[in-house]
Amino acid sequence: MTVTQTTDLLLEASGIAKTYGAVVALKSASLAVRPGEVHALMGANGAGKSTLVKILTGAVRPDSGTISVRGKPRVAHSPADARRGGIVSVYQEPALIPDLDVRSNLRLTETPLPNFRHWLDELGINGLDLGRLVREVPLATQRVIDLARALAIEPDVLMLDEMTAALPANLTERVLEVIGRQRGGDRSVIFISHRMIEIAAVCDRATVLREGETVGVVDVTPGSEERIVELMLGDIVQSMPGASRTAQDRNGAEPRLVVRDLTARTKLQGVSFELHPGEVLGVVALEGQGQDELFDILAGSDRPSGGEVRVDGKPVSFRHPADAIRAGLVYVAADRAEALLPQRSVRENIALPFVTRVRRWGPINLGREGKAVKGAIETLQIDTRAAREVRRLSGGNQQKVTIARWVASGIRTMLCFDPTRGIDIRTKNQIYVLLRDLAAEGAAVLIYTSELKEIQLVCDRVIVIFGGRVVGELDAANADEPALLRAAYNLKSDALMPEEIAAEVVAEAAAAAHPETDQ
Amino acid sequence: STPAATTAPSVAAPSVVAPSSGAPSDAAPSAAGSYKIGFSNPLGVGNGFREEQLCTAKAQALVSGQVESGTWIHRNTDAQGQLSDIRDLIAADVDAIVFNPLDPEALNPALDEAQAAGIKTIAIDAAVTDPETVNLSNDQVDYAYKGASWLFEQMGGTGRVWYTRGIPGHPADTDRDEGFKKALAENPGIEVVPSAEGVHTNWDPATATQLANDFIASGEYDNIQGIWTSGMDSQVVDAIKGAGKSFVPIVGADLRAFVEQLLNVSGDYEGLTGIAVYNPAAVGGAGVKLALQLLNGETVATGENNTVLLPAPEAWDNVSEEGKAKLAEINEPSIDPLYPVSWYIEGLTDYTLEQMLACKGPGE
Amino acid sequence: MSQAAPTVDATRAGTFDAIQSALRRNTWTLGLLVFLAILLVFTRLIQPTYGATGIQGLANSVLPLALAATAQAIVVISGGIDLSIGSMMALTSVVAASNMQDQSDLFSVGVVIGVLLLGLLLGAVNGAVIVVTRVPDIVVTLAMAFVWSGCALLVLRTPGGGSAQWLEDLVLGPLGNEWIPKAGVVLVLIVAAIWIPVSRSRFGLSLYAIGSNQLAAFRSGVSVGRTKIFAYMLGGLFSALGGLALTASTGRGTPVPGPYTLLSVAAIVLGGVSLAGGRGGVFGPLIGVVILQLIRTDMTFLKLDPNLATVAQGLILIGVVMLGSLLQQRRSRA
Amino acid sequence: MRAVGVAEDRNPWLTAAAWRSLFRDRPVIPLLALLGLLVILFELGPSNVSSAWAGGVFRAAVPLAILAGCQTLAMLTGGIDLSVGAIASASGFVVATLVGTTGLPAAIVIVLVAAGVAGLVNGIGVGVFKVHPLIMTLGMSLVVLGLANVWQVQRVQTGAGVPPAFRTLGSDVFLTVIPYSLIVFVPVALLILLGLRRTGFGRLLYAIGDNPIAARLSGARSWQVILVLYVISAVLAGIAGFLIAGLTNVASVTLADSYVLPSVAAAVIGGTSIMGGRGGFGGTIVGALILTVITSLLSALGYPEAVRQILFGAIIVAVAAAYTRVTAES
Ligand SMILES: Nc1ncnc2c1ncn2[C@@H]1O[C@H](COP(=O)(O)OP(=O)(O)OP(=O)(O)O)[C@@H](O)[C@H]1O
Ligand SMILES: Nc1ncnc2c1ncn2[C@@H]1O[C@H](COP(=O)(O)OP(=O)(O)OP(=O)(O)O)[C@@H](O)[C@H]1O
Ligand SMILES: [Mg+2]
Ligand SMILES: [Mg+2]
Repeated sequence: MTVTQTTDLLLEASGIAKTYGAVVALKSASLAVRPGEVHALMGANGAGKSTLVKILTGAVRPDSGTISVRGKPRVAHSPADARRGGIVSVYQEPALIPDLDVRSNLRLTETPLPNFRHWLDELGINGLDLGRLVREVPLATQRVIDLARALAIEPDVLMLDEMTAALPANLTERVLEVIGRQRGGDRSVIFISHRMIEIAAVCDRATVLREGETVGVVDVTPGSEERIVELMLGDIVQSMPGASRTAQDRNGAEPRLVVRDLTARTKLQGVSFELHPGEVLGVVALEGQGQDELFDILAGSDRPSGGEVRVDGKPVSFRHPADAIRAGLVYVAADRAEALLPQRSVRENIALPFVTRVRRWGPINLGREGKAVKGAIETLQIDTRAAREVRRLSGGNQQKVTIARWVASGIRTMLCFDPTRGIDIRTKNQIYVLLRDLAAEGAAVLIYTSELKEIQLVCDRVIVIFGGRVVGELDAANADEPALLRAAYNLKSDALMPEEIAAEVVAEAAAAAHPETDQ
Repeated sequence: STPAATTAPSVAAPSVVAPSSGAPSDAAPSAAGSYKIGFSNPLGVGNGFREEQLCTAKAQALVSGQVESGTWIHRNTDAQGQLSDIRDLIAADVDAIVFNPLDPEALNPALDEAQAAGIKTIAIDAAVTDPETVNLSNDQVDYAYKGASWLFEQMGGTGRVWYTRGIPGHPADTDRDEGFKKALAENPGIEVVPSAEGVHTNWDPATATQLANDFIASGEYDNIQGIWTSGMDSQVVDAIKGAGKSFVPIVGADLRAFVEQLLNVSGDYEGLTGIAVYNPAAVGGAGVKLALQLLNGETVATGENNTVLLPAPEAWDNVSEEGKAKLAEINEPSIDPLYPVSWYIEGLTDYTLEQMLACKGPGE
Repeated sequence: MSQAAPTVDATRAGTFDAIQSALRRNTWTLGLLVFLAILLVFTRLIQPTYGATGIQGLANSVLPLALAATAQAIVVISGGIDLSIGSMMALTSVVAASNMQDQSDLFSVGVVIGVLLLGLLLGAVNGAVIVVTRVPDIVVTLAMAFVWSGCALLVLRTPGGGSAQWLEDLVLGPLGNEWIPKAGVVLVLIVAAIWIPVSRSRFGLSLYAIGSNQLAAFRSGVSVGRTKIFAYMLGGLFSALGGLALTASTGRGTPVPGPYTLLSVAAIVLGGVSLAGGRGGVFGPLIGVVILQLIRTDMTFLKLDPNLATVAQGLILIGVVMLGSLLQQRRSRA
Repeated sequence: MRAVGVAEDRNPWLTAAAWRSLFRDRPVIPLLALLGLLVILFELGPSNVSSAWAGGVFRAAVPLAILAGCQTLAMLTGGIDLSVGAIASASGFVVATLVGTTGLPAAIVIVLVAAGVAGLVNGIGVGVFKVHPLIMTLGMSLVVLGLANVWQVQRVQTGAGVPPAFRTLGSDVFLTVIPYSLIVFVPVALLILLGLRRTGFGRLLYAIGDNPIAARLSGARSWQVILVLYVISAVLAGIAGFLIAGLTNVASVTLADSYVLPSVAAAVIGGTSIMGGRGGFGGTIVGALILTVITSLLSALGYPEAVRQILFGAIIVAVAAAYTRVTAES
């Protein structure tokens, strides 16, 4: 009481920066949480939300920035350290040890058992057998256990990173209820979710991150969603070369790819669409609406449980990505970690598909390969100064390599899953132009993107997937961001949906997205 | 082919004597006997001496007519492994265990257990300290002493000797070291390289060759005047020849490959002088015979340490005419080059050369 | 809107469920026990005299490998692998034998304690090098296998030394009843005395945690590096116990490592420990060791070439792992 | 248009980055330097470097290098092949026992086919059943070793009959420096070196080891690659077994056992990552030479086996740690 309290904030962070190799996860993030509030952390995929949470809980060291708790500087050196300081997180990925039973997991974190039981009951899970191995417990229950465990410690600041994404409706409801009840005390909750409706239901304020920077703090009131979305998206994209849209002439031309009633367990529920040569078809969806499964099936990594896929009129059934590639369906993964050989050269990465078939195992025609690779590098304007090891390339160049691989071997149909994630505007433009050029040359492109503003730049047409179903189809001309966003959140027209209906839709979507095979 | 018949009668050595091939005919396999013999050899699978030792044991068991079946454990292992092998033999309810010990003391607990179960235990080739076990061994001290004395004499009592040994800690290796040191003490002008402790080949031909190659490659070979080997002789000779060096006098065992080198049968070993000291692998057969004697209640006279020493080892060089003649006699072409040519011990074994080469025990 | 029954399937607690889940979790170990029982019956059939002596011999034969397998199991559970166990056993064995020879009982007790501390130290070095250099476990422990066996040769160039009589008596012969081998009792006591408290402690949980999912463990507040070093220290401790067992049963120290490293890997895989870490325990591997030895014994009884036992061990090893991965693949497909 | 790195401005030899990239991109050069240093030590120390000495070193290094080549190939895919020792021993031994009855060419063919079958089983286990390569090849080595022992007992031979051709090939030296084993080694080495760099198969080895998911998404069927890899490894091990039998003039069932760990060590020293995707045979050859020279140096200096082992271990850890450091992502 002698020292003047400089702040009444519970947790304050400012100027947080973090880079992973060439990837800038956080540039300059700040966050101020008051006691007794539920504070939303918002941002598009890859904005840096999870990274910020990890830094606040000591799971990751920041490169720079200051953090203070109740006005005193405090940097957690490990999650255990943060926990002692009263900061606990439920991370986006489950943090339970799969091979230990629930009880042991609780002992590991020194969680008081009665408290845990109490919160578990509150969260709607009764009679959980604590002797069960975590890996035998359904994912949704794991998430709730994770939450109950965090609540049981009674932390000052509780962070929930997309905790509700994997929960069915009734559990989501209980979770939101429990979180809502935290309001007003001297404890706070930091809540991350992509579901506006949840934000609106429990949060007091929202901090919005964009590309690693805090771009605004908004009081959550009815109608503030639009403002948040606006902040998340940032300024309207600077002038980009208008993609030359060829006139569509689908008459007579056979569709390259026909998908009919495709189902995949609970994730996809009867998806149908057609993709024509010369066309770029966009797919828009929130996280986890079944787009991953759709692309995995088309790329031969996963098998559908029903429905039909036809390529050039012939029904196909892929058992391996090699089958899809032979059928002319090539796949550009969003996660570069899945697509690249990080320790190999640009050349080897690009030339990889050349050699995969057994009869191409023999000597390589270096001249021909070199020419093809060089052509692709030029087409994509890849900076090859660090060509000896792909992992030393910048993120954008790495992404170009994953595309160049298919450009070099000739593309008929390309499946691009968020190909511009985390790359700069110039590179994005190059990729857009490339996709248009490919289409102009007769290729067909199916592209999922989390950056809605891309849609109008590259696509001819767009389908919106929600809860494993195609819920809308728009022409590029009508697919401006607000429209797409609304469609993606399955909000009809400009008006907000009545809350109950929205909750139901969200529940349905979540149930569809419920990944029970994980772990 | 019965080459034994042609060479054997002319061998008139006083100690280790060839039986005439007809001699054991009275002991031709009769109806199966009643005893069960266990045999344990813990290392040297592929080593000619050890292989022949196993074959002589099998052959002796066969011709004795008293053995119902044999359990032959012949594998590479350590002392702990041999302990477990002997315990397996106890559990298999054999009447006698003939074994080549890996260590003079390590096996004692299992040997006590065997005796408690009424099983006779016979150590062959080297001795154990267990008082109840009958040791049947070559006089390894004398073996080493004979060869070393010859070598030092050849060298005129001065110069450097490369000293290669067997398996560290093996009883036979320890005894041979004693004999070597005894001869060394009598020849103060001799210096041992690389050290007084010598180098260990582990009685592994591959290791021996490797050591020899390294030794020659390091240039040290050019500074020595003699080599003593613990039976890894032909490998060293071949290494020297392979390096194109001239030979120095060498001591080896009576392995056929070495005998042939000494005789220069192939014509490639001009200038090689050496001596082959007998180390009969027939100790395996003799061990089985001894075991049966014990089982039949015969008394066996043993000396110090409950040991039956084989007749003093013979040694023949290719310097004296007599030695050359002897080497030519004992060179038995049907024997594998890495087997010792002393495939029998007069009076202590009864099988024929063919039976030994067939390497089949009772019921096999 | 709120439904009556939770959609999430959460089993109710109950003794029946508890037993069931305990059974399910230990299926492999139980299966091994059944297999062992069958093997014992089979042994008795082919060798009607197999009895107390056989059991005594069995216990004495498995002791060193059993301790080695325990060491390996602990390290593998924590997500590593230790290829230096055989060398550590050789080193501790020669240190024990060379210091105990012709010494008083009291002194030899001191030596035993010293050797156990040495084991902890060797393990700590292994673990620390892995944590500090971030070189894969398999490379570091392979290299350390050279180092430790070199050190063993520095201590004793040839087999030698001696063992205190009490130490030999500790593992030799029966305990009261002729069917109860001291070696077996000692083994179970040692393993239980060390492993049960460890596995029940938070540290034991951390071992499983870092083997199961290092990231989740870190986020659960486990100090990954320290736990890893502790795991290797425990491995070193059990290797030292294995070395002492070698000294006790042979009365000597042998500087050349026996076949324990690779056989310990075989034994733990047979015993249900996942090489990926996080799964298994030490009792499965102990049964695995007994099975491996009994197969060899049976081959002796059947008068089969003992080398066929080696073939059988290899085939069992491969077969078990193939079966495991087949089941795994089926489960993930279902 | 693109600027070249900053290092250009300064003396490239003086920057830490330049050294880092040297180690990272051309590990063979520092390794050769280490080798040179060892040779100089030898010259200064115990003895003079003679052509005969060099010949001896080469001769001893050749089989080790071939076996280390097996490890290199396996390690590139993130695997390891512990069965090479047993397969090499068995090959040398079985040829020696067969040559009398079948003649040399037939014996070689029979043995290499048998080795290939063992490798095929390895490959099926690792590639199709996804058994951990360590376990699979360890189990296989037990099987092969046991079978070779059984064969030995059946044949009642010591395998003394190492064919003279093998002896010449394995242990004779031409003009005091050039061992005849180079006749086998040079083609094998060229095949591996070129195979890794210039063939689709080689590319796939790296790809599978570096990122199996990426390889799969690019259309590679890993199991096929792994199957062929272990067959090649086993056949190479068989060939190494012939040379070892020739080098030692004996064939025994445990002939090459002592080569297994050094073969892994040589590959690790040569810069091949046990995690896969990085390395090559050039470094491995130098690694094998380094180990052989150290052995020779220490035995010439009269150091006991103990010191050699400790030094081996220390070098492996030090070199592996250095690689881990320089190749870590910045
Ligand atoms: N360990 C890592 N290594 C490299 N890059 C990383 C790592 N973790 C995160 N990133 C990158 O940092 C950026 C921010 O990631 P972060 O997980 O914080 O995003 P997010 O806002 O939580 O996104 P989402 O909504 O998809 O969860 C991304 O581009 C991501 O690829
Ligand atoms: N470790 C490295 N070694 C060699 N070159 C490198 C290394 N890291 C980066 N570079 C090169 O430096 C350039 C800049 O890389 P950087 O990763 O900083 O780009 P960036 O601004 O993040 O671009 P992007 O937005 O595409 O990720 C790239 O051309 C890259 O190839
Ligand atoms: Mg970047
Ligand atoms: Mg996130």
